[in-house]
Amino acid sequence: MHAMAQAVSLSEAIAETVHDGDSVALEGFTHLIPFAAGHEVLRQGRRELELIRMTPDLLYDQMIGVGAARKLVFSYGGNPGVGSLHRFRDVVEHGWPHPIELEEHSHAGMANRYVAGASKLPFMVMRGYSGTDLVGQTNVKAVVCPFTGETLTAVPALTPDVSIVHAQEADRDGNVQLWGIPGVQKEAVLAATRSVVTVERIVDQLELRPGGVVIPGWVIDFVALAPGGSQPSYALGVTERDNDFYREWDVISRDRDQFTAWMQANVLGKVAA
Amino acid sequence: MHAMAQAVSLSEAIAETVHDGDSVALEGFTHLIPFAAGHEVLRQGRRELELIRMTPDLLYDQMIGVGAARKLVFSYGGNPGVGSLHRFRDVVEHGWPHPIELEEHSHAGMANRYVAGASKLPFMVMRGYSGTDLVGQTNVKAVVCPFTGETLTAVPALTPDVSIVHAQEADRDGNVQLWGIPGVQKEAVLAATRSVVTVERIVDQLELRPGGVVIPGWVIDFVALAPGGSQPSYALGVTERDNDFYREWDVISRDRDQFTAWMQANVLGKVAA
Amino acid sequence: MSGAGETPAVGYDTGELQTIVAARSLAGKRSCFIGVGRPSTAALLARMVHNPELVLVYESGTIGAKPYRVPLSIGDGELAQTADFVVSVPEMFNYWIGPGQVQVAFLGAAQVDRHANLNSTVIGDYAHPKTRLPGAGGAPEIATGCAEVVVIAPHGKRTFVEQLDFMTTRGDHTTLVITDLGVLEPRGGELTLTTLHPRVTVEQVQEATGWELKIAEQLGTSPEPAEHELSALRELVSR
Amino acid sequence: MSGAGETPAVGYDTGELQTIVAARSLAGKRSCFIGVGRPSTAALLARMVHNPELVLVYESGTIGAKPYRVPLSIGDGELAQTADFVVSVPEMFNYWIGPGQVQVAFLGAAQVDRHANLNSTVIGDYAHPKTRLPGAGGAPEIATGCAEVVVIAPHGKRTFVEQLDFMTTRGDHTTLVITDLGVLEPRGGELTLTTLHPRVTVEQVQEATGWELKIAEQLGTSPEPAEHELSALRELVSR
Repeated sequence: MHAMAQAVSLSEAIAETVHDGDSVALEGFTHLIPFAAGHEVLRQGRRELELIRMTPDLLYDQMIGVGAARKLVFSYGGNPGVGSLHRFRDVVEHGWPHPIELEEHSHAGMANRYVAGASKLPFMVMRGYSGTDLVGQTNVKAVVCPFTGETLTAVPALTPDVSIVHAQEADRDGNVQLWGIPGVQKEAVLAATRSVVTVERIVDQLELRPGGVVIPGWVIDFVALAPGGSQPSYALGVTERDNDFYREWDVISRDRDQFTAWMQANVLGKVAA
Repeated sequence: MHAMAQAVSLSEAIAETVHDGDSVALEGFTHLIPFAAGHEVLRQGRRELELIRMTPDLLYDQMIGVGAARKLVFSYGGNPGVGSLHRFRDVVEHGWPHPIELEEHSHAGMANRYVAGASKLPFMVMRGYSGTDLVGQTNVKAVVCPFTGETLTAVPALTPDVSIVHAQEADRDGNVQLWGIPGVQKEAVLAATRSVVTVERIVDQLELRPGGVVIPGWVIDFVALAPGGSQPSYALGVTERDNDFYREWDVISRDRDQFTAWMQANVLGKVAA
Repeated sequence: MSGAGETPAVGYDTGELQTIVAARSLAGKRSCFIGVGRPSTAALLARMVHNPELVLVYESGTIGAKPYRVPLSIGDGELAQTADFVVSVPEMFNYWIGPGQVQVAFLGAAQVDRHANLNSTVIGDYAHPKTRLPGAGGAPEIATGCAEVVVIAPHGKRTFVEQLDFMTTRGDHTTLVITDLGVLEPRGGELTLTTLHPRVTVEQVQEATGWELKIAEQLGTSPEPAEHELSALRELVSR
Repeated sequence: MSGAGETPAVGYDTGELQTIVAARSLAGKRSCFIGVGRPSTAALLARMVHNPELVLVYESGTIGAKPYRVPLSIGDGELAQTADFVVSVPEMFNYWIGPGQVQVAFLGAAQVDRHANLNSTVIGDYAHPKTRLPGAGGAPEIATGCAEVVVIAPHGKRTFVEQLDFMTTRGDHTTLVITDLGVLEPRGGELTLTTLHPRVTVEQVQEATGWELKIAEQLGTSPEPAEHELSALRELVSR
């Protein structure tokens, strides 16, 4: 049973929750990607992480590229609408900066793994994987319907040590509301042992919005203020997706040295918010 | 693949979708119970129905009491906050007006059965039933987690021939929005072969509300205008729950003759809306 | 937990006392799952007197409901209107109740056995019952999902039975059984009388229990309702 | 389906033609699942020219999105802002895609085999790939959930291969493969060339296909892009 979420600085929230070797899910499906939190994890020098995320995106390209990951659990490793994630490709194709383990799923599989985790069930049942080469490269099993005899696919629960998500706002009790594309953020928080939510702003009272998803403070460990904390992704109604940067990343990330210099100048060498 | 929902009269919607012997789910968890639609089913003289509903409530007390049911699939057969459903008790205890079959579940079981139906999966996995006497009186089976070896409970999908729900509003294309307590209405509609949604009003365009649940017209067969159609239940923001009537029902329904007279005067003898 | 050092009330009835004792059990708790009737009244009283931050959860889907009046049903409009947020019934059971996100559950029952197992299905044989009760509802999964289960029931031999007619709900997580005569707690896997309400005797409780009841060596007495507890309760039910 | 009797356009490129042919395939359809790039452009064009009621579904959770511009990502803000409603990713896959509530899916791929199976995972060996591609994403379950799957891919031997390096997505539900040279359809379980784009020869298509391609006896020709199709497409991409 959690106590009410504590509102702390981002650096404190990360220091309290993320340790070397942890399994860490930073979620946000295109929208509300917690870049600021991920960058803080890197600034604090965390290593050997099992990074979990449906769509690794630029953030995990950065985290993998600086060598923070031991393993990647994912379902789509691309730069949406642009092309490759070059650091992801480099680690898989050439083992740079060091080889990592891959555990690869489909989106439906990852989503249901979070559902199982949020439900505290060991697995969820779905149709999928069968007849594809993914079966041999992942972590799913067959399960037979006890009513119809149909063979379906069982996906194991995801229960990250830490889940980190970004939202538009929290109230002073740490209750969080996000709106727009909600992704799997609620499930990620509920499935995790520890959780951090970064927010654009703190408000006196949440006013429920159309499409608003509330995550109550009593299932969150830490809430940290991080205005603009999902840029170059975005927080609907607060910031805009920086599509130009997504395109620029294709250039920055292509070259190891340029990537390393960019990370030093823009992430690692910066002071925590 | 459904065509877009057709807006028709309630009597036409029921005539087109509900036939003798059908399995029919009229859902609405305390809120938005589709009384007008259920009454129309009775006025059209439907019999031998398999009535499915988490909380039979007054509506199913009425439908069972006039002899429309062959079977009841349910998880809580009480008059909420008042006490017994006397017609339900009478049919179970004394077989009046004729014996019916019972299939009894827990709320969690019924909810997951609708989830399975909406997902077009043959079953869902959950924890529950085991160690209780319900196991011997219902339709669940054991399933073993292929990852952990834990034995869990499998509940079979609910796939009603017809699902009927009530909502606050629809637009002219038959897209529906409901808000307040959403229950299992979306799942019931998605799980069914045919579906009817009755609404308080038709609007030019849906304006999304906080907590609003949208059911698009392309998964609904018929939308019918039925203002006040969930009374004595209610439609949040439009009508109020008639708690006094829930108490009065305890008196009306206690006696077979009084019940029959009341139904004749207030339901069966009335003209369709 | 309350009552001590307060002005004791006079002239209350045993139902009021039971509600007040149940409300006290929610001091310091984060969240409570409640049904209708006395459990709902007790939880609302707890928010008034002991624990204004208590999160009330109803199985209808309302989380953080703050009703002014005791609701007749678990789905009254006021619950949705005052909730922190509202979820679907599948989400309620799968994400909130099953995984134990709600700390305490208040449950009632028609029959309770010595292991705090509950019957809310039938009196008599299932196929040919003497009395058909409403059935399981959310109780079985609430009772295994919530870490602490508090049973609230009237103390009598029809309720506290040697053998349930039907086992609807398992008692594994039950921490307290609060009756109108006293409080039972599981000790060594069996319900044991640990507290008597004022002016109730052990013999009275044994007489109202359908099995040979275990009695705790250190038997406590519930503090008298304080004047402010009783007046808050009466004000609440008069709303 | 379109083009006939219209003023034919001149001076278009093969990519534009491919997009226009893909857009035509959505006439009369209820709903379409789309990713980014050409499929997204084609579906938006379909809404402009052939089917203003077409419901666009993106795996990000936006149902009934009506973007004015071709979105860069499947999660651009405009998609959520213009959607009829937005659902979580688990709901998208479990309630909408898996059960077949979305009629048509547009998919792309790095490799396509003669059974319309797709590879979007790796070129080369999985453990030591020559090129690591993004991976499955939503494709496998979209391809088996939607009743009709339309594959949109550039026609060349690197794409249309005898043997996939990795089978990411099954082709069972594929109804059309639209390339920049023509249209393939499954006939007797194998992709068969049924339509050539204007001025393309069978030999050209065979040369660009990595297996001995079946050719339909009745080989059609795609109607030339109509002026209004091409101008709508160019206006759309210029936004």
